[in-house]
Amino acid sequence: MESLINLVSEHREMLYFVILSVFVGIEVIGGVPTVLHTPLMSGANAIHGVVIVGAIYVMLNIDPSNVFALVLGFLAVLLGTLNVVGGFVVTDRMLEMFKKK
Amino acid sequence: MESLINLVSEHREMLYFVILSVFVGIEVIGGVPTVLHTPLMSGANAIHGVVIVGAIYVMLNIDPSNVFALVLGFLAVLLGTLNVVGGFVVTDRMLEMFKKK
Amino acid sequence: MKSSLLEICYLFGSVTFIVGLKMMGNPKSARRGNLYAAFGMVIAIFGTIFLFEKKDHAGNVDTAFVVPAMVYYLIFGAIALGTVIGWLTAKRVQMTKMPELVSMFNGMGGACAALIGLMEYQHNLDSTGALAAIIAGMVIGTVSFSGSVIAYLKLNGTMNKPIRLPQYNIINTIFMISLVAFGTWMVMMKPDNMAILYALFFAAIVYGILFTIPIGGADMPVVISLLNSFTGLAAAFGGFLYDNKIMLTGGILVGSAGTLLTLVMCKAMNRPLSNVIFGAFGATGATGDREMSGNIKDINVSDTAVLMNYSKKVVIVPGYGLAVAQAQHVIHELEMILEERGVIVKYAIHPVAGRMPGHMNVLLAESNVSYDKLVEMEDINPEFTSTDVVLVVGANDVVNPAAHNDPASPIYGMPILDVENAAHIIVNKRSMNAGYAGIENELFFNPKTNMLFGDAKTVLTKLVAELKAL
Amino acid sequence: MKSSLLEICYLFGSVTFIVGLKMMGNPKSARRGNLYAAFGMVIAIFGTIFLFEKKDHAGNVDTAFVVPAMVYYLIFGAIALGTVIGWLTAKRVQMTKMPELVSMFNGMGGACAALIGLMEYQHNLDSTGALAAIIAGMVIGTVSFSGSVIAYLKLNGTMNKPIRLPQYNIINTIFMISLVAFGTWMVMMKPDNMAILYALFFAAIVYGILFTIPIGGADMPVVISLLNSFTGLAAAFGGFLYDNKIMLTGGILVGSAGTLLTLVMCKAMNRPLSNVIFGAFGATGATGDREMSGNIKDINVSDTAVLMNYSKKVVIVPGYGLAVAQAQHVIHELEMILEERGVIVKYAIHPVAGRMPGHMNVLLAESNVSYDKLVEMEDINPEFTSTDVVLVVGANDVVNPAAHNDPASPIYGMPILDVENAAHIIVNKRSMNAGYAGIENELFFNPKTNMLFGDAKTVLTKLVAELKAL
Ligand SMILES: NC(=O)c1ccc[n+]([C@@H]2O[C@H](COP(=O)([O-])OP(=O)(O)OC[C@H]3O[C@@H](n4cnc5c(N)ncnc54)[C@H](OP(=O)(O)O)[C@@H]3O)[C@@H](O)[C@H]2O)c1
Ligand SMILES: NC(=O)c1ccc[n+]([C@@H]2O[C@H](COP(=O)([O-])OP(=O)(O)OC[C@H]3O[C@@H](n4cnc5c(N)ncnc54)[C@H](OP(=O)(O)O)[C@@H]3O)[C@@H](O)[C@H]2O)c1
Repeated sequence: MESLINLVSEHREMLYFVILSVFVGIEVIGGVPTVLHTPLMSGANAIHGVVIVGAIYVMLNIDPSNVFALVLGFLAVLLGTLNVVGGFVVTDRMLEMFKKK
Repeated sequence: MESLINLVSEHREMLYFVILSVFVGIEVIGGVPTVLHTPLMSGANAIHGVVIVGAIYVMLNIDPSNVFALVLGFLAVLLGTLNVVGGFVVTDRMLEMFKKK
Repeated sequence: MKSSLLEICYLFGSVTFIVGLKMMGNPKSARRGNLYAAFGMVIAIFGTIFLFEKKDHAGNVDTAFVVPAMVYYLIFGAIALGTVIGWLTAKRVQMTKMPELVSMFNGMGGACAALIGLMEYQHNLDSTGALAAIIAGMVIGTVSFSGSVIAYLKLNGTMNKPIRLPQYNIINTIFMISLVAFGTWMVMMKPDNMAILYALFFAAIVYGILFTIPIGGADMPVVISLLNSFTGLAAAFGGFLYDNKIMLTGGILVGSAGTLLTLVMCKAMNRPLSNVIFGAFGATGATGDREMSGNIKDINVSDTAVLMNYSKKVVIVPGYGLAVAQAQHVIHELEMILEERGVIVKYAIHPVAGRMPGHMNVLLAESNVSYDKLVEMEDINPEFTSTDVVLVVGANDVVNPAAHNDPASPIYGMPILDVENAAHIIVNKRSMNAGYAGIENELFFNPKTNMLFGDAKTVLTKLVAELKAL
Repeated sequence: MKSSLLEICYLFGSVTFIVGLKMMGNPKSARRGNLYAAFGMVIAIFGTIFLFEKKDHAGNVDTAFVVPAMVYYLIFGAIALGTVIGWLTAKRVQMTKMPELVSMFNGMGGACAALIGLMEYQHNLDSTGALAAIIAGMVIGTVSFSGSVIAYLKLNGTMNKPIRLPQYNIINTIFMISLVAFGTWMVMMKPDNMAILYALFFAAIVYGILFTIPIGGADMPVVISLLNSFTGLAAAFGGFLYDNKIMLTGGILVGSAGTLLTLVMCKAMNRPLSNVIFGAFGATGATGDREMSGNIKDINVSDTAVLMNYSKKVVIVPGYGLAVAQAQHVIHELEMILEERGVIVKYAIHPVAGRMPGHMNVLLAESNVSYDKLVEMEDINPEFTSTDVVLVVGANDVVNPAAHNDPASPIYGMPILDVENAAHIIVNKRSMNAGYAGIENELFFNPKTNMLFGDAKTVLTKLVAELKAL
């Protein structure tokens, strides 16, 4: 119990960060009209492509003699880019059509 | 310029904290019906009474031979309590009347 | 261990503040939200007292340190006294005095922040960051304090004319800049001289007064909401000083929520914030440039009673005059009698009717009017065409058609209640005097309109008696 | 200095994500919001590459370290290739294939998170915290990946029957618990053996498949939204691992927003999430227990054309069949011809019409239907009483009165479009087959209803031709 309490208190910065972000995430979505669910889903989809930042970081720290790791890293960056670029572009395409004509 | 950048980066935890809290504060109020403006204002009023925590902290660290400081501290805790208790009670009184009858 | 537990108390408290504020945004959950936040606050306060650990400058716990019993007595004494006074005041105050009370409690919070600054200044002369937080918190808290006192006096009626120095806008701006410069200088120079700190303190008091004094009494709700967010900011600076997370979350939340609420109120009044603070609205007696023409028709109480008795649907438009006359109970009586006679009665609630957002709702809720009879502007406006009688009680600006018709009018563009669409309009007020915006009202000259002069409470009491006799 | 700048890039990016997501919640600002978030992402990506500093375990910068040129080539190569493929796919895909595309891109993100886990495992065997983040991120990312692939295949029609092992609920639950236990064990024991890690990886792939496979194709949007928030969570775990703030904010934002969106969708369909995941909805062919009775009346295209031509107001109810038949362009043509003839035409958009939230809006917007002609359910429902002709095109469940009348029906309680209040109802579909919920529709037996059988595109094209000839 005591160690749990200490653990929580040690990571309190992180905890506040997580809690506040969760609130922001929830609040930001609340009350979105049904019309926008699909583009919103696809926009959020593009945003989690931020995982590519991790993939790039792995690549930059990689041991260049490890070919297998290089291949995996290349793949990770490629897939991440697909998620990011595809996600944002497709969202933009959808939203472009939502204009009042 | 460089020192500014370093300052920002050093306090980044704090910055994220502030930015996220501001977003939460704004989001939480958005779309409140006019009917609730008064109780909401008074509820928020009670919450900033949390400044009493600082006043108590000052008191606990006080030099007990400094009578002037003791008086100021006593006053600070008193005023803080007024803000907190009065704020929450008056808000509750208002909201009690909002029930559908 | 103790301080870890304290951190958890603070985390819990912060979450209750967020969740509580969120819940306060919905009529169904608002009351529980307030209680949650209050509960979190109690946890945070008692945690602070009972989980206290003295720390030296390096952050190590000084286990030898014992807080003198006398200090505990003082703390508990202050809390007990504050609780009793706060509780009784809050329970006893009349519902119409809410704005005063809120501004009062807000001032207390600001003063608390200011006192913390006064006490901490000399202990933190070695750190620029801490000093900046102390000075900022003290100045903002003080401005909020003295501003709230003025707001209180104005709402109270003690100080009922806006007092304006010539060129007050320029004077205030210069004063503000000097105050900021003074504070910055102190943070830079760190003078170890309490007299200088007190000088800053008094300057802040004066600024708070100068800031609030030129603003008309009726704009006070907006000002209070603004000062509210100032106090929040002051609390947040306290949080920076002690790296105290709950003061930070609580302060920032209220600071940002209060700022937004202020803007939302201004929007509901259709005026920019700058106009509230710097404008001379309502005081110069700005009038639209149209001449009013036409006749005014009186009506007496018994005719009104007959007219209402044989209506199908009556809409009551309450305004500031209803609050002043304390006529909320008798209007509810009127409503019940009419309902008994089979008349449909609704209240049309304009967002800025009265002198405080939601003023009418609070007032009518106090006198037990059912919440679902209070219809908001957007929802009631289409209903006026099917309304037989509109009874305007002490309202003026919120039914002034100049908002639609007269681009020169100071209220032009404000959404109003379209009472002109009803078959009959009866307006109760004491005279032909203008309302808050200081402008004439064409509605009173409308052929459909009948004026029922007199104090709202007196007139309505008579009306109820007449109706009972019918 | 470099890493300080990088932190500022991340801070900036995080703010664009929040602001962007917020703006995406409003039709007016949605497009700009998406671009802001994309811009923040670009800044974050290039910041990561150009402001990189190698750090040793203690966090000190290793100034001697130079990233080999080959690594840069690979990174830029991957980004360039990904950009080209992603861009072209996104630009070329048909609007009706949106759900597939979103699930595809979501799977890519999950796979990216999984690969990071595979690469980082052996470098972090000394830290329980890091290992926990790696394992959690990898498992969640992998589940999201394989689940998305299945969702893609289902939406695509390649795998069009829900495949159910007997007792799949129990099997899946046991599998999930084992997976969690396996992961926890690895975090505890830290086995320095890649084979074990791969075993976990493959187990996660299998679980993702098992999780998604029993769910009906039409529930895929909900599943994708859920997997979306899984990938967000996986990205957040990456953020924990590297103490990388933008991965944290981005991941948590999408994780929580995605979860809420999932629940909002379920609510719009009037089904709890558990029912979507565990339920056998639509597959057991659940029908209400009422027998349908009455006659069915046919109508032909020319009679329909005449009826519409002489109407004052026509409301079109589009449904899934419209999307399948790709009839969005011809329906817009129909609308324009009718408007030319002075008929008021509106579209009634049910929130869950089609197979994806907002499906109809996207579809009709594609064919240039003006946004203000698309009326949401709550707003159009009161209008049906004043409507001459309702034309239901390929919709079924969203107009099924069983939702109001039949407590035994699986869709009982779902809000529907009250087309029965209109003077004439014309339903276009190919047969008397049921829709997604697998139930019969009493509306088709309503005396006011005429069935216009045939493929939506074919029938509407003929209808347009007839109208032109009139
Ligand atoms: N609600 C808010 O948040 C808020 C905040 C700030 C400003 N305001 C402003 O306040 C105004 C509110 O409009 P309103 O229509 O409610 O009020 P109003 O325009 O101020 O008019 C009130 C009327 O009540 C009459 N009255 C006063 N005492 C009375 C009594 N004892 N019995 C009967 N009548 C009495 C007055 O006329 P007699 O003197 O002839 O009796 C006066 O014309 C708006 O201009 C709004 O912008 C509102
Ligand atoms: N929107 C969402 O987010 C979402 C997500 C998951 C599930 N759902 C569910 O999907 C359903 C949506 O309702 P809905 O009314 O749009 O669709 P529906 O109830 O599935 O009915 C679609 C109808 O279109 C007809 N159809 C198919 N192809 C056609 C063609 N080429 N030409 C003409 N008609 C054609 C079918 O009848 P024939 O075979 O006789 O032609 C079918 O009855 C709801 O039950 C909802 O809960 C929606």
